[in-house]
Amino acid sequence: MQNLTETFYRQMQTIRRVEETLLKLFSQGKIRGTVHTCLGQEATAVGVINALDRQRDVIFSNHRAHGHFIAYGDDVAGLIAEVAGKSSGVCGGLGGTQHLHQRNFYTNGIQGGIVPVATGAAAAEKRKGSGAITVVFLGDGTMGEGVVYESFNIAALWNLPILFVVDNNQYAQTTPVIRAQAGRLQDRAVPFGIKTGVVAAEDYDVFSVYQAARRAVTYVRDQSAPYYLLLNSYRLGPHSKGDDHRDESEIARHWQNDPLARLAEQLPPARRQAIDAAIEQRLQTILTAIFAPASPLNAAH
Amino acid sequence: MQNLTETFYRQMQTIRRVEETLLKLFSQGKIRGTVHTCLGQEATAVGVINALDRQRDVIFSNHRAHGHFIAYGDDVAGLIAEVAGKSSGVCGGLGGTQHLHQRNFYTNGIQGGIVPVATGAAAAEKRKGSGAITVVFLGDGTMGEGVVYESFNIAALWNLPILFVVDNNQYAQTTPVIRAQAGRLQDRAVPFGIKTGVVAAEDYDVFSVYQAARRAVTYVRDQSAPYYLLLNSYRLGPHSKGDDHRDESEIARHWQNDPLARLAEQLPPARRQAIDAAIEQRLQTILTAIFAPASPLNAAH
Amino acid sequence: MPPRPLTYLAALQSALHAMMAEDERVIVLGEDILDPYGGAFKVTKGLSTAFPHRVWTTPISEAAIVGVANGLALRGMRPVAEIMFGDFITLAADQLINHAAKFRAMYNQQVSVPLTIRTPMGGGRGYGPTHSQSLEKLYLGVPHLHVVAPSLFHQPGELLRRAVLLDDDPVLFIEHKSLYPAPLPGPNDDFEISAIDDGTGYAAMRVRNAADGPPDALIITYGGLSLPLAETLRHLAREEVAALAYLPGSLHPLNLAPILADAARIGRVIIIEDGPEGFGWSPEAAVQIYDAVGPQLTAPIRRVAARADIIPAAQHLEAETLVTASKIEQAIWEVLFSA
Amino acid sequence: MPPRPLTYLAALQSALHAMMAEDERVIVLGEDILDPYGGAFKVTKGLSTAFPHRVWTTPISEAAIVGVANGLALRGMRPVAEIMFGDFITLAADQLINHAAKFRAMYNQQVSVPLTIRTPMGGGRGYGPTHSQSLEKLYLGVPHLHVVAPSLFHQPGELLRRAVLLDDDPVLFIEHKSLYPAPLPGPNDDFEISAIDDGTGYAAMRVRNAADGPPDALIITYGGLSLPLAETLRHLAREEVAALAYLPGSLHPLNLAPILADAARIGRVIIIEDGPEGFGWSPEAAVQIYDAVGPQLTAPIRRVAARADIIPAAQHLEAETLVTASKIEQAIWEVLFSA
Ligand SMILES: Cc1ncc(C[n+]2csc(CCOP(=O)(O)OP(=O)(O)O)c2C)c(N)n1
Ligand SMILES: Cc1ncc(C[n+]2csc(CCOP(=O)(O)OP(=O)(O)O)c2C)c(N)n1
Ligand SMILES: [Mg+2]
Ligand SMILES: [Mg+2]
Repeated sequence: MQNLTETFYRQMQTIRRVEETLLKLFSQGKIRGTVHTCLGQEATAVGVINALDRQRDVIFSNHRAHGHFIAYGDDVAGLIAEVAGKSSGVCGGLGGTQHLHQRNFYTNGIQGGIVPVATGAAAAEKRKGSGAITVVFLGDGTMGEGVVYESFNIAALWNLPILFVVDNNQYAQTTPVIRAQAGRLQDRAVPFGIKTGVVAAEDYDVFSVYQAARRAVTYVRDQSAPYYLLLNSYRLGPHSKGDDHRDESEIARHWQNDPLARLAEQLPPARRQAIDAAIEQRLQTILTAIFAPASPLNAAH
Repeated sequence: MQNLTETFYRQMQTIRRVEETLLKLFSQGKIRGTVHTCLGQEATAVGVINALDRQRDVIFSNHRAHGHFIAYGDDVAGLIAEVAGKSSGVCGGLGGTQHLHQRNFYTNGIQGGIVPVATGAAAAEKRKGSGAITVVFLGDGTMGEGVVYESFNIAALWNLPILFVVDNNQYAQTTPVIRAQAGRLQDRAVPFGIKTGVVAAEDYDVFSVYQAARRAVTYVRDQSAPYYLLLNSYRLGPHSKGDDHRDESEIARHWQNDPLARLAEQLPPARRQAIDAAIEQRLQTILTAIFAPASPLNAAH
Repeated sequence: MPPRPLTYLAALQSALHAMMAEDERVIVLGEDILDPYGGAFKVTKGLSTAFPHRVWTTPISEAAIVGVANGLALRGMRPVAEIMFGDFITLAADQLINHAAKFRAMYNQQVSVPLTIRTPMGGGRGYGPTHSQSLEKLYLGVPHLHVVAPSLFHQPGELLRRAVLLDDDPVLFIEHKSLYPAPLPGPNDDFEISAIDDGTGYAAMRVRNAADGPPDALIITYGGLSLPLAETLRHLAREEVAALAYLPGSLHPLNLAPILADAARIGRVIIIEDGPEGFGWSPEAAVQIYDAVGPQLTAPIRRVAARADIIPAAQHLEAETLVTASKIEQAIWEVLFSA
Repeated sequence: MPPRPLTYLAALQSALHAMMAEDERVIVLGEDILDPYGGAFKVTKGLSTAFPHRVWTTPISEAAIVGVANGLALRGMRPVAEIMFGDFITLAADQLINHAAKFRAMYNQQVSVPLTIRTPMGGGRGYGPTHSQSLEKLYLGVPHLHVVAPSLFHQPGELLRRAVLLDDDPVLFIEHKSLYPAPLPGPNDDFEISAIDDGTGYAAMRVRNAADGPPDALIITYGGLSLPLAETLRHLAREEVAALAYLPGSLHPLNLAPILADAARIGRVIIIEDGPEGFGWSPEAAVQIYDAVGPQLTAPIRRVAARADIIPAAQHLEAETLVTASKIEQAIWEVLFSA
């Protein structure tokens, strides 16, 4: 458990620091376009991805993918360079923050559109008999897209090994979930006969997510059947870049409960400082390589 | 009740005879294209439409709309002429069987696409304060289309006065419902918080449908909220025109249980014969007017 | 006369305010359009405060947004739906093509569908392949669907007003992202601007730069490219090259008849579009000219468009892909020195 | 050599059978495609019996059908998805444009999307406004999305084979409904047919009718119009009018370079397309010719297309709207007697 705590902390803290860095680079004008960070939701990325078999499983994500991407392959340099539009980015700077690909990891910037694609990937892996399962991450707001339900239906009909992870961070851009989603999100896959798991808001931390994801992954792999996992998190940062119209006291309250800070407290201070220092050092090295004027990684393309 | 039985019988028998006539005209080459008949499902049309206020309520239907159309406005001549491509058709022959419009009645040939349109109509009527409710008819197969769920969500979020009627006739074209719809159709609107009613297959007849529709309509109108009504019927005829690959004994078994024949038995034979004769006479007059070579209604356009 | 709005964005904003105040049938709907945010590009800013019952925020459901707007329009409202990024208009293709554009004709003129879909198109901001496209070409040539794109030289609010209040057919209304912050030129010494009635109901703009003499080149374009075009026209004037530009407000239907005589007289025509080269708007524009006055042209029509590729996120790659002021100017020079 | 398949439909059917037998990666999916029905137009007839594990019937979910096919393609399969009527391809616009066509380029060539979407287009059967359209124009000019439409003069099975097994980019494969029952002409005395390599990988067909002497007209068209065209060419031959026809298999990308010399020599060009007039395929085809050999043409290019309107259900109204053999022939005569 201590080992897992360290591992999870290192991954979550890496994600946190990378995204804070991206926001800073953005405000410095070193990157442009848009940046959606998962501050406060790192537990989703780390809890789910660590429940997978990184060698063979297939992952689809969305516009808010940095956490998933780092938890998957730990390619911090490739990510930052990509967001910065450098040739050393994982997609040569072509994709940018919303359009990432590496090995079995894929994202796109169209809400919901990747869900049937993931469903097809699950069908391909099943057909190949690879034993791989497919995971697709969605936000609460994305549950407004019809193609998600088309995918539920097909995944259930065909018994596809796919895990739908809905990260309900309570908002879609500026819209609170209550204004965009009728009824109960946790019931949305039920009428398709899809087994469902939930991590309640009060339970949301990396261990709860990890346990829930392990159960889900075991089910999906053993039964070759879909599973719907609803995680109730909270987005601590703005939707993207700057402006945030939410109630400040609401945000502050949630910062008090930051899952990463809570996890940090479970580590001996010295260990934690060592990990933090290593992450800072790594980040500095990467940033220097990417942004140092003379660096070959700094090639425009 | 006797009055209602007669009224319902007259409407259902009219629908049945019109559609049998259309199939015959098709096989005679007098109409072309396609014809989707609702043989066996007349109770859906008659039961639901009679629960509405025909003056103000708004109705959206689909490719299998003849029954709904006749139950709504009883315009047999306008329908047959339309299907036959005559200028006297309700849409001047432009729309044909799948694209009908009259007053507050609209259909289109794209599965599912009309459902958000109906949702918008419900929003318009609510905004206008007209007191009208909107009904939209869908088939079981159409529950595969994602936009249906987008519409559920919006209708529930906005408390729109709309009744979704799913007529589960057990097949979508050649595909049995079990092969196209995972889980339970009766649960599909539940996760959106939409109140749901069901008429089971063994209860399916015009009175059950009418009672269920009345309850639904009252709820929708009084609460200004959506309702989902699942009717489990059976399609006695082919999907369209000719070929039908279903098991013949299955079809024969359902003909034994034809809801229209069962209703007929509830009428005194003399009454029934009188109604039948009147329908035949009316149909003959209409057909003569439409297809007689010299008729002005026979104008190509 | 009210004071001229300062920017393209402000013109659209105040047109929406005015229309909602004037006509109860106007309903505005879309994702994240409520105050204080007021929409991703702020076009609906202030509306939900002023008209709380007629500004509806929606779930992320582009197909249903347009579908609902269709239903509103069929039942007597005049809906204005916003699609947050033009890239997502793909999701509403069926509602636009098989529903909005068909109802009136297939129901034999018994209904109308006075629907306006507003959406921002275009790149230049590093949003990457799925948030930077100019996808209007998908919807050009769909019978009964009007596609309108005000340029900087238009009064964008007036075009929007016509789409919403006066056009009884569905209108796809294209706003190029780069135009929002741009000040509308108004009367000034750089350009001689006149509005031409091309019969579509949406004025075409005829713009002369400030160089003397008969124009040496005719540039036909629309929408967002009016921004680099303005720059180019000013620059050409400084080089004493007289140029005429023509920017239809209505992309479809497209009627270039009013500019054919100029095309014939000038003989050198450049057609520029923001979308990827191949098919799309400029071939249609070009054939209208070739068919009518081809033999009078001095040189083949020169077309400039984006590269037929994804729009990269990286700034320098994006600039290589898209049409820029320097590419426009280079094309003009090449045409001027050809033949 | 295997015996030549009798009809266009049979050619497609046997190509699918052969590919599935040959390559385990081929998966066929779509609505109602299982035996005994075998699909609304029977193209998949027999497949589910022969390959029960690789022929998948789907719910009515066009977006997800194409989405699932995208995922299959990304993960190493070679999916062939059927959209029952081409009219419904609107529902898959986002999957085709923002997913299938983008993955390879935006992921910097690290993946490929060898996906084929087959769909029947076209009218003439009285199916009415939502089941009769030729909507391929929507997808022309989408970067990296190939649009292929075999004509009667092609070997449709070979084009399908190339799309499915050899093309690593997504292909929208258009089959005109009217062609299915048509026998493929094969070698015969009416036509001199040759296949031209236009660089797209999908042969263009060059067809001469049996009249002597240099051709008087060049007709450029594709797909389903090859049927009325064949009739027209035969008729012209009887009238001793020599005509050359050119039918690219690849609509997009479109490369008319191989026919430019003929266009210049003949001087009279007619371009015909099945979809509604305005934008679409024929303007692009026309500008390629105008740009290259405009001054050598005897007359403006004549374009023939359907009326820009819905396609009515009623037979006589439908015929008035769509392109017919007699409209084609009339256009040819007009061009021949012009100038
Ligand atoms: C089809 C589509 N519609 C709209 C958007 C614009 N958009 C990007 S993120 C977002 C909100 C998504 O909310 P949610 O699914 O809850 O994910 P979160 O951002 O909260 O992680 C929206 C509307 C988009 N990218 N794609
Ligand atoms: C979007 C779309 N996809 C496919 C079709 C072709 N189609 C017409 S009816 C039908 C079956 C519909 O089944 P269901 O919804 O159960 O209605 P039913 O025919 O049984 O009344 C299909 C696939 C269509 N018209 N529209
Ligand atoms: Mg969210
Ligand atoms: Mg059915």
